[in-house]
Amino acid sequence: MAHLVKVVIENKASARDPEGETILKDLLIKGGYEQVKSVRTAKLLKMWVEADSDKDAKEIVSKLCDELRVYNPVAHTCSISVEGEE
Amino acid sequence: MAHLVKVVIENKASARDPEGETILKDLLIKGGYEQVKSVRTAKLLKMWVEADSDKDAKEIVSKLCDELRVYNPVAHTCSISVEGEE
Amino acid sequence: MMKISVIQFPGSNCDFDTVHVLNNVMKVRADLVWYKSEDLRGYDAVILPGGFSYGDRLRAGIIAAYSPVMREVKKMAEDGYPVLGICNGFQILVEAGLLPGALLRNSSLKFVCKWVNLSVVSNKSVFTKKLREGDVLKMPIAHNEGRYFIEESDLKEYYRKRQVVLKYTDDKGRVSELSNPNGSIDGIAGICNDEGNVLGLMPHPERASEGLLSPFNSDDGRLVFSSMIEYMSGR
Amino acid sequence: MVVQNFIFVELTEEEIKEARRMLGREPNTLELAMIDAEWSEHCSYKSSKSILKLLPTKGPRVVIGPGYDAGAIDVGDGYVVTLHIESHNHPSAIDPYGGAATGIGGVLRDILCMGTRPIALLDSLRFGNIEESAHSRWLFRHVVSGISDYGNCVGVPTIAGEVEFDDCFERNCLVDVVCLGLSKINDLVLAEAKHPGDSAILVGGSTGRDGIHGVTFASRVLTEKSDKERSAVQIPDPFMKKLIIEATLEAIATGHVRGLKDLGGGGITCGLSEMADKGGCGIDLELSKVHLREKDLDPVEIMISESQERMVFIVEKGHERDVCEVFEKYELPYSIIGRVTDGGNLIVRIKGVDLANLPVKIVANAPIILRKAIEPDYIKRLKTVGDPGIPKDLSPVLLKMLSCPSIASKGWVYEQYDHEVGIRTVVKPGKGDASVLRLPNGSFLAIKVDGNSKHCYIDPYNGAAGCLAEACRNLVSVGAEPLAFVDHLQFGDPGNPEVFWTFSEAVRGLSDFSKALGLPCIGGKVSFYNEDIVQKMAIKPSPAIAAIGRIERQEWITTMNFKHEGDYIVIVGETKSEMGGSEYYEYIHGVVGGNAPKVNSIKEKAAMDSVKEAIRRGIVKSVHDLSKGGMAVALAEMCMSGGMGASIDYSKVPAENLRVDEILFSETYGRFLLEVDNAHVNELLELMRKRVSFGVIGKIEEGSLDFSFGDKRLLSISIEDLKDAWTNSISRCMGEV
Ligand SMILES: Nc1ncnc2c1ncn2[C@@H]1O[C@H](COP(=O)(O)OP(=O)(O)O)[C@@H](O)[C@H]1O
Ligand SMILES: [Mg+2]
Repeated sequence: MAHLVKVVIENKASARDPEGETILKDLLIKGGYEQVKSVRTAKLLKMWVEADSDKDAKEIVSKLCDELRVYNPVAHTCSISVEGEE
Repeated sequence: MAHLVKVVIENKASARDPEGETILKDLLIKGGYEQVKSVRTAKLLKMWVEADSDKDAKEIVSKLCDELRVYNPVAHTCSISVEGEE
Repeated sequence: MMKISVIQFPGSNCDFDTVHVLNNVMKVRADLVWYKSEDLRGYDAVILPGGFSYGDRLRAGIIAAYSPVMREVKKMAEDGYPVLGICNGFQILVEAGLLPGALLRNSSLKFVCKWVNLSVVSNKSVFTKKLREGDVLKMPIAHNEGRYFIEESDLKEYYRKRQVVLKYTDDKGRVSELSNPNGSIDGIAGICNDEGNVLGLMPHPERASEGLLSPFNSDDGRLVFSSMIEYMSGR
Repeated sequence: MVVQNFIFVELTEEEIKEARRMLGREPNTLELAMIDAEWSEHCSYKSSKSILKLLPTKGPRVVIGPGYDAGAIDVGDGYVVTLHIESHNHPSAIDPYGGAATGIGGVLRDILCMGTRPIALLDSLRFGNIEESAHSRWLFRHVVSGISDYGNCVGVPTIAGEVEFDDCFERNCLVDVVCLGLSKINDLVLAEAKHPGDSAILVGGSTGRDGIHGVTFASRVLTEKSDKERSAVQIPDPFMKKLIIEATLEAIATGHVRGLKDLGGGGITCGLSEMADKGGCGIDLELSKVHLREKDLDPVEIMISESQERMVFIVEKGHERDVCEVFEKYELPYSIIGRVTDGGNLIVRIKGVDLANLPVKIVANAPIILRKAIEPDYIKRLKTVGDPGIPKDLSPVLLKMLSCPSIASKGWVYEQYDHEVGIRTVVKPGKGDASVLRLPNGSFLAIKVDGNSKHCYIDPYNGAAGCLAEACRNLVSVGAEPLAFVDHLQFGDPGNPEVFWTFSEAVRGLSDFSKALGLPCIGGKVSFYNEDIVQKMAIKPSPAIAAIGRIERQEWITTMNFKHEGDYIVIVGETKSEMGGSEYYEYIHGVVGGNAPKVNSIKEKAAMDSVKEAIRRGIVKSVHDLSKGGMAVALAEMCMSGGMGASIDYSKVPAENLRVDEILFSETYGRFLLEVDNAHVNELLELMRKRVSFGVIGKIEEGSLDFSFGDKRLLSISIEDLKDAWTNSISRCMGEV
């Protein structure tokens, strides 16, 4: 059965996110949306994984993210969540 | 109060997702993770929005996404969700 | 005396190159116009040059599409003036809704800079009057988000109206997977509006206008500019 | 003042004592931190200064020599070009994308702060074995994409470079970047503060915690903890850099910018103290004016932070508005942070309270360290390595040589770089030995960067000189007269006497050879500590040399592709049995050692001069120098790029009693291949006679590359097969085809 696992990769919180800054300053604020206070961008990977359980699927993805360097721990944080079977 | 709204932008199926395909084929399968059946990539924007409620925050973001073409309807789908106050 | 405006957005980087070719190779007057300008009166044509406006953030061209000057560019397009978008300029025109479709990340997932062959599919636009359909041109490309996309069902209509202007091909004018550098649908490299006065293309005619700079000693890019100039002087 | 857990990584006990003595008092914590940053190896050159003195730095065209952010050369008609080389090795080793990208950012700033527009970038890269190691592939892929994303976005073309692979770079990849600038001679700006009363304006990114201790990080070896050691990696922001470039050039055009400095290693401390020191003034700095990213930065952090994309302008008193209007046009953050004084001190204040007060003479001039140098044992050992046997069939050997990643086409790399923007690139990457740019005065500039760690390892003296020789040969091949060079010297820990010996030898080699050629060194950089505890391995000595040359006339520009069937092929220079460090020994036979090529400056110069003259007389049609892979590889490259074959009689190659594999693959310096037609062959031979050894070794033909000895056919390979081996080898390694 395929389980959907979501991986979110973003710059470490302590690091800047120039893309988010530009979107905020030059698109949203200039477009009149001053209610928006901050924008951060991230990359989302949705993986459908064959596994016995959500938990197993998540573990497989955790492992592969580290092992295959889907993200670089020096620069990024990576968070993994399961969204239920599909 | 700032509400966190998440915007996920991904390619329509007809526009393909070469990045997801490449991650699956060149990284995961070659790396020995055949349990993964499919990968889709998306761009995630986290916006912190000043609003009275989650619902309002979400509405503001919905509106700005359409109005400022945060996604291109020709090629993308866009989904918006609220994650609670912070 | 005719006058062409070349718009500078923050991050444009082919602005000087384009002005150089217009002034020194084509011998017409071209001015740089800062993106905050709200007045393009007095100009007979407008060019959106290549580069990385706003660093390609969010998506190439999207932020620039909301610049003050774009309202004026739209007015000029409606009034029938020639409007040319090169590379990032093409991306801006698409994002501003002046041209159909979308430009997505190259299917190779890599930036690609090289000289390609381009076939003229239609010479409908004011920038291709001096070209014959079937001609094969040489120009360089340099982009990260150049994969032209449009729903197949809509594409038919654009073919019918002869809006598909240029395609990536081999040197014999044949479309193949090998000749397609970015995964564009049908190998499309440039498209114009129904009226033919707005053209967007990924290749760089301004880099292909002097034999000295071409590995083939060619200057095919000039034809784009001279078609435009001829059209302007006839207007 | 709050200073939490601040650890001095670099200063030794003696240095602290020395600082105390020079000051005549106890420095406070902030002052010590400032001295620590500025006295780091990276900023102060304390180990290398005494050796670097050997290099010649003067010449008729030198406008600015070493000592500034970049050197400057007069290219005629009131124009100068500026040149600098930098590396970002340590950051790239742990964050290849961000590290390489911010490396580009750094070298661009060096060119920009001379007041010159950056017009070209080059990259010189070294990685481990990408055929075997996933880690090396990961580094390679992300370093190239970091350079690509940054350089392309700022609109500066990356027009040339080189890549070498060797196991010693498995952990410590080397990422050298070169930048070339252009301006009118009168628009040059120096990093000086010499008019009391002028304002110091900080422009660009805000100051944050990222990059704290960058210079001390660069002045140490990598450890297991290096990943975690960095407080935060630096995030490249090429879009901001592009705005800074345009704003800076526009600000200079106001005529009120009197000094300019990029904030790189050592941050505000190094930037301000070096400018004050050079200008013979002091600076009063009001720290509360620095725009911060995080509110809770303490003064130490502000003073040493290396946050990216920042510049300091020294602006003529009373004209601050004129300059600041430019920054406002580009919506760049700025703040007036200080004032130039006629004292000699850098005084740091917060809301009027003095926090630090240091004579800039002391901060900017670290005490020199004299290092011990001992010849390593391995050098003698490697000389006596035995020769491998000759393979029976040399056809597959040649094909394998062409697919060797260090030799194979680098199209995978340079097609990811916009090498055309600026519309100056006349000879593009892959088309000639060096790349050629047109200049606004109608002349042309050739540029190339070269290195050869394998040669330098076996013989650092000749190897280093050989890198410069190769760079010059590459310039000469495209028709240029070499003008000047910059060097980047990359070694292990200088405290290790064996490492330091290789360093001193390399500088000696460079210096002897450049003096013989009359070629000035106008700048450079030293990067030590390229070793890691995990693998207990220092890199092979790896100087990278970037050289520029001038081509006065368009007709002289020469490329390497064969042009016409039936033309003659001539080799210039004698081939020797110098196989040590060759790709043939290492890649085919796995042999490290033997005799590495030696430079002979008289013969090298004679060969360059004859080729230059032949080009100028218009009697040769294509030229290619011999480097990695030797004659066979060079011929194959000329065949492939011209789409033509050649038939070679290698008995005609000037050489004494060499084995066939030596003739084919030796990497002896001082050699070129020329194409000449029937009408000019005699004139060419006449020109060469008495000046250099040469041989007419064959003719251009259709279809295949053939080698014979007299009538005896050795091998024949079709152009398609050559191309298949060479063109896609790197994409294959990267798993893409
Ligand atoms: N990292 C790189 N970046 C850009 N261009 C490169 C790079 N590596 C190699 N090239 C280009 O590929 C061609 C061959 O380079 P190289 O093998 O170093 O030549 P040579 O042996 O003549 O020094 C040159 O045009 C060079 O500029
Ligand atoms: Mg060469």
